[in-house]
Amino acid sequence: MTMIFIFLGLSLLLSYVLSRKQPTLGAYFTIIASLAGLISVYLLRNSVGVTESFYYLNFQITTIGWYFAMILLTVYFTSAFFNPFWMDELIYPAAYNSLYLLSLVGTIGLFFAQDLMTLFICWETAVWSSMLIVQQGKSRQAAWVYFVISAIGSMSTLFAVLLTMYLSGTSEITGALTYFTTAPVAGALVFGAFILAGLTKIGIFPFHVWLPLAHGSAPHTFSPVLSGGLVKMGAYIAYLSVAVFPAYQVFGDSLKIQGVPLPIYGLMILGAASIVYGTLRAIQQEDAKRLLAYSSVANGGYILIGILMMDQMAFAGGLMHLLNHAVASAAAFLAIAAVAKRTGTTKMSELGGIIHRMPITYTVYLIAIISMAGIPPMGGFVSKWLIFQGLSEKGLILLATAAAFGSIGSYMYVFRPLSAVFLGQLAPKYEHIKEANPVMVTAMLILTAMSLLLGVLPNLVLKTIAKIQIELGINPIIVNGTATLTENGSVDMLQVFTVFGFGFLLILILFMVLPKSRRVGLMDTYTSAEFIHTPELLHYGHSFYAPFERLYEKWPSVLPLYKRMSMKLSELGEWAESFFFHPDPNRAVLWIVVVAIVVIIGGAQ
Amino acid sequence: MIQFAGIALILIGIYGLMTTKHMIKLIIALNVLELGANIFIISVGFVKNGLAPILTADVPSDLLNFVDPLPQAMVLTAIVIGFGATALGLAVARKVYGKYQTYDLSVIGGEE
Amino acid sequence: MTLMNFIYGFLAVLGAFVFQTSLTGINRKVTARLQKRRGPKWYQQFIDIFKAFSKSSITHGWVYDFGAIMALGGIAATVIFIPVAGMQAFPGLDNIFVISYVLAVGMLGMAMSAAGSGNPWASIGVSRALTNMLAYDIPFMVVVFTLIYQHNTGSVSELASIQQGVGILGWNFFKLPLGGIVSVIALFGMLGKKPFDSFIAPAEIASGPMVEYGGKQLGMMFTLHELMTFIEVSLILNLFFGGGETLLIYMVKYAILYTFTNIVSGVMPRFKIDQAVTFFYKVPLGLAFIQGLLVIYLGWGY
Amino acid sequence: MWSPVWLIVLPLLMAFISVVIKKQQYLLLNLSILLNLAVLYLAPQGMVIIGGFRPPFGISLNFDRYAFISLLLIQVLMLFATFIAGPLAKKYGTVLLVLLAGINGMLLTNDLFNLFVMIEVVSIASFIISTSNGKFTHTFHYLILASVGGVFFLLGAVMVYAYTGTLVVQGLFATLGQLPNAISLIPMMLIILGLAVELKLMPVGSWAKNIYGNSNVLTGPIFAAVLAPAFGFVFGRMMGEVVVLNPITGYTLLFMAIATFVLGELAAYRQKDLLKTLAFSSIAQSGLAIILFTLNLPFAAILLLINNALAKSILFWVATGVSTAYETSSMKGLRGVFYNHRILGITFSIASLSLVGIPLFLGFYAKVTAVMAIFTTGLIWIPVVILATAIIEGAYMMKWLLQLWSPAKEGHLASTEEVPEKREALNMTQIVAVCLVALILFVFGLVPQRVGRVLSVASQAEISQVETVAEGGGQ
Repeated sequence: MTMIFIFLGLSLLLSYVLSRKQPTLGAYFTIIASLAGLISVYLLRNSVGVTESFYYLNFQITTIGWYFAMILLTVYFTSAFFNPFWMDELIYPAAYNSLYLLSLVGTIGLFFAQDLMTLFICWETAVWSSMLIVQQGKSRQAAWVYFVISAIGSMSTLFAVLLTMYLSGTSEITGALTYFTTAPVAGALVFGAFILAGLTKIGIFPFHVWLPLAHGSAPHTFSPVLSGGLVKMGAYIAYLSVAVFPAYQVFGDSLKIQGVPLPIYGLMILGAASIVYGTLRAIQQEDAKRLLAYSSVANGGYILIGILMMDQMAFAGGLMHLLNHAVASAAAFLAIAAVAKRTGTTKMSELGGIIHRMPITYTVYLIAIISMAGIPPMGGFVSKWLIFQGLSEKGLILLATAAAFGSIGSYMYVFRPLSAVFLGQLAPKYEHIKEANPVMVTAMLILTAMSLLLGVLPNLVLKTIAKIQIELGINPIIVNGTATLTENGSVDMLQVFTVFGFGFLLILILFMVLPKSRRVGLMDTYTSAEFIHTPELLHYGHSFYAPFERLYEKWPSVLPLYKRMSMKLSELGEWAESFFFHPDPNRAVLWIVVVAIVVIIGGAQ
Repeated sequence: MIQFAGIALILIGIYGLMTTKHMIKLIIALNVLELGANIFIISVGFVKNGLAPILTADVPSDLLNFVDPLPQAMVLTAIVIGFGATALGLAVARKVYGKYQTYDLSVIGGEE
Repeated sequence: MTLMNFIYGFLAVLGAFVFQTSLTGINRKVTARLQKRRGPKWYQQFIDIFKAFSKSSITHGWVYDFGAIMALGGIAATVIFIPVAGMQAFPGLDNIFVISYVLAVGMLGMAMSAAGSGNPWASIGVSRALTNMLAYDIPFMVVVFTLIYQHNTGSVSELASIQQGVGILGWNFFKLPLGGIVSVIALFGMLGKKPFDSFIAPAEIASGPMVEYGGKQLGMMFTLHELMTFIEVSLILNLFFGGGETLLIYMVKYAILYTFTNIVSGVMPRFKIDQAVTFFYKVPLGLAFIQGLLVIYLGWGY
Repeated sequence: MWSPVWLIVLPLLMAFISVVIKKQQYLLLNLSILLNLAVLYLAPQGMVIIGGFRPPFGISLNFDRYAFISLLLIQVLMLFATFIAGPLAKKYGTVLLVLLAGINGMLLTNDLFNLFVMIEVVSIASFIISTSNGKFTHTFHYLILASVGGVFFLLGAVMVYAYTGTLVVQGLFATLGQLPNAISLIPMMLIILGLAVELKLMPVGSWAKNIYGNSNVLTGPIFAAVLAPAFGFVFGRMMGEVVVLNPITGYTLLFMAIATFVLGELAAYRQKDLLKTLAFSSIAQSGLAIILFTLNLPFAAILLLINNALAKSILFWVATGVSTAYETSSMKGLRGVFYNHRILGITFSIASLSLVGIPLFLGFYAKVTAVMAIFTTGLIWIPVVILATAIIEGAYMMKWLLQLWSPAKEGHLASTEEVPEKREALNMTQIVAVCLVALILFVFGLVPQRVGRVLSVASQAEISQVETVAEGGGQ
């Protein structure tokens, strides 16, 4: 395992050197490096429990770590296919390539960290390296907000890590965190500080502000990694703080709601809030990437709720949703990136009808959103189904409602780019664009195939998840052949897929039998007797859900709150500066006297 | 008694430093402050009707009421240092005057 | 999974189509009587559909056709999942979430096809249809969650059979009256009946999603509508009115429920789409929550 | 032969010589620093008694590991600072020599009054150096404040002498501790206040804003990387050997230090000027070091001082170099300059990441050590404050990094056309020197535990007073 880190470390240097010579070469090298990483981590699947040390960093292979690392590597690997084509848009291509691999090293290290210090070091490495990549996108402010929100999480983790190490006297994760079974008060503090990092990184309401900014304006090739990959680091922290950290024992005495301790329930409510908020905001967006970013907020809510449940179904669902969302979101971002490469924009109202020029990209996007919306037979359905089953089994009706809202709301927002970018009228300026380059198409097709595979044969992943559940001592999810069984329902995705295929086949036959249709142009449509000759005017891409958006357009947004907070801090700083750092020597002497008097009066007592 | 004179001078010096905005007056106030401090130091080693701490033939070897020489040595050094600071301060003040034609800091305002 | 399953499945689709299309024809007459007209023949709906199938048609590109096939295929597959009077083509696939999400495949296909036509009216129709869905589905889902919690199963056929054998009072509609009312209101939304029909109302936006269809595609859309109606009414029937012990009882109950929605719809005005959302989130969602809290925290309904 | 006395005498001697042969100032300066380094290595450690008078009658020098580490740091940074400042350092050669002598004396001396003298020597030298900023009112402000601080320190020292009859630094706290609280209170307050001015503690350190904020390639690094750690080390020595804190002085000092840290970072957060940002950052960091010394945690404080000195020196070299070349230090004017100066940009990034305490850099080790050490005092709220403030620190440092690296307009991809026209900020040899310091910082970050082991010896040399504020405050 150490070899993997050394290899990746060396290859990041090599990619820097190569990129200095020829940026594209370095970018191709990132594909090879991440593929090598993917393969070598895959080969570690049977060596669970092995520990290795590299200098003062200690690593251990765990099933969960392996699972997370595989997800991340998949996303990094597939997104890397896009890197070579964006080199000319970046002003520091060499830095991009090497930071791309550095952030990969950081995340993988995080998942395999054996002690808390390694965990934190890897975490921070991933954060700042990815921030420097985001900076090369369209917005400095986005990178900055990303860093600040992450820093809130990092610093609270650091506090938790150090306090844990101080109290428990060990830094080995499991040993240190299980110490708190005997110290619930300190445990509550550590739990709060620790999970905060998870919340900020997953982008849970109200810490979601960085996602739309960073995902929306990062270089197109890095948005999939941010959304599909780096966000999952937060999920890992959430996992650690509820599964390894004995959260249910620490809060054993607190008020319980349907068997869930109140603090954890509160966190779940935050997850539910981010589902609802993310959905509503995603519906409003005019930019495809920002829309997908808000959808990541919503999906983060599912993941958080699932992981916090710590039961047979929802927990498995949460862990599986990680993978499904990573794959689907990466594919969707990549599809949008491919479109942006050809058209130069991600604004939905400026696009339209791209399907007639980029059908494969369209298909990729379609499958991705089907998975993201949780419609069978794609992967997203299985995980959402498990979460629903788990929530309704426990009777957590509020959370279940939010989950349902997010699920149905997702139809609305995922359909928007589909309709506005790919369907509808093709603008004349995009008449001559071509399908995405074969290298990019390969990457997208890999992800698409994965989405489909996960949907039809979820048992492949659920077996690994069951292993994780057994390690944690909770009821494992039961997989029987291709069927997934739970206490209150079962589903056999292969059968669902077959029946669906059967229905499709029936109708296809019907369609073929019926008389053939005549192909007409897109402008040849019913227009209520208006004469419209410009395709752009006949394209409905702006304010798609206007009547619905109108219902909540006045709702306050969270970002201004942060801005105001930042302004207050600045004002406090300005006050301190003008009050204590006045350029007048009289005042400084006055302060000396004041301090002296205070001390003398205080000491005289 | 002499201590109180020192403290009074210190307070006067501080008062001057807190109130005046005239650079030369500030330096004067600083000097008053240092003077007060020096007097205070002298008073630490002062012994009434004491003798100079110099061993001569007619001084008994078990002499007890001699003046402590250390504070006096200190004051000497302190005066020299104070002098240096004052000279530098005046030079700076002169430079400022050359630039702004005034010694009044409130007229110059915050220099950026 | 044998060949028989598939044959049964095919028969289920066919039967559902024939049954629901006849019922639609009858209900066209019922509506006409409400409006003091004579109304068309009871098999007029069949005539309409088959006429459309036989006509020449146009296409706006492959996604227009593909969407239509995907829509109808998805809906047909959903019909196969629906348990009718305890009968299922594929036993064990009747989980309520599976049904409601496979249904979404059909809807997505339709929306895709409609938007693929390039007609903005169709897109507006789709936008309204999806908004409408968000409105009615949430209260309904809350009720569904309550049901699953209460009976500890998510299988539609099991939920139906639990209600059978103790007479009319065993029905969930009477055991959980608030939830029952919510579901029936939601049914109006699902079926696109007044007052929730703004997304397909011809007077509103030139038929909404259907605006660009003609010929065989239109015929497919008609078929789709019939099958979708069958799925939705069956779902409510199974969940709240005890399904049917025998096929005959099932069909009778079904006809009554469907005709009821039709009659009520005949005398209703129409909500604007945002009014529909507001309505669903105020009244039915509130009722559903009350029902849920009563069941979960006070144990009502056992 | 190899006595630490040379560390003071040599620069002083050179200073006198340099007055005579003006042309060779720069050479003499470098020569004496190099000789000092040799002396540092060769001189045996231990107490050195000057002129045969045994303390308390004579002056003695305490050349222990603590002094060694601090002296080594100062000589190295002084060497780099004078080298990189080049022509400016030539102009101020004599003064720099005096400054060096003063600092070495300050760090070595074992006599309270001698310390005062050395502080004044350093102060006067630094007044003169600060005039190279060309802002004389600021120098005047500094002069007045530092002189008042000096008088306070002197009064404190004299009162200590009056009560205890000795001025020997080593072990003075034992004698002072036997005095009643009411008596030891005032001299302790005077000594702390006197030092507080030089340490830039709020509210008495107001001079630092403008001296740092208008600095040039000489003054910035000298003040931030040489004077600041030097006074930090002196303060550490005082806390370890002399100062006896009671709850009032202890909490006042702690409160002042925390206020300096928090408000300093906040003030830095709002700055739109690179040098002003660094100025307030230095102020804040000095507050943090003082928190640690006050809590009697010298090891963490020394680590922090070293990290700060190295990081700040790089930041100031790059910042002053760039802002001189582009004639502005505002955020707008410097946007994207690192596109032209990649190497400077990388060193600046390393330094700022280390300053903020990002892992893989020395600053992280320092921060972790500090927080872990504070936990042992039981004051859990202080780490909370420190880490919360670290977010603000990270926020503004990152803002600057982003601004300096990326020339893009907000909402657009960066293009090379927006990059300001290239000008020479530092010449090749200067860049190499800056890189060397950055390399030192980077390597220290890679082997933090080894650095820690060396330093822990030094921190033990600073006689550990058992009493801490935490225990004192518990009463």
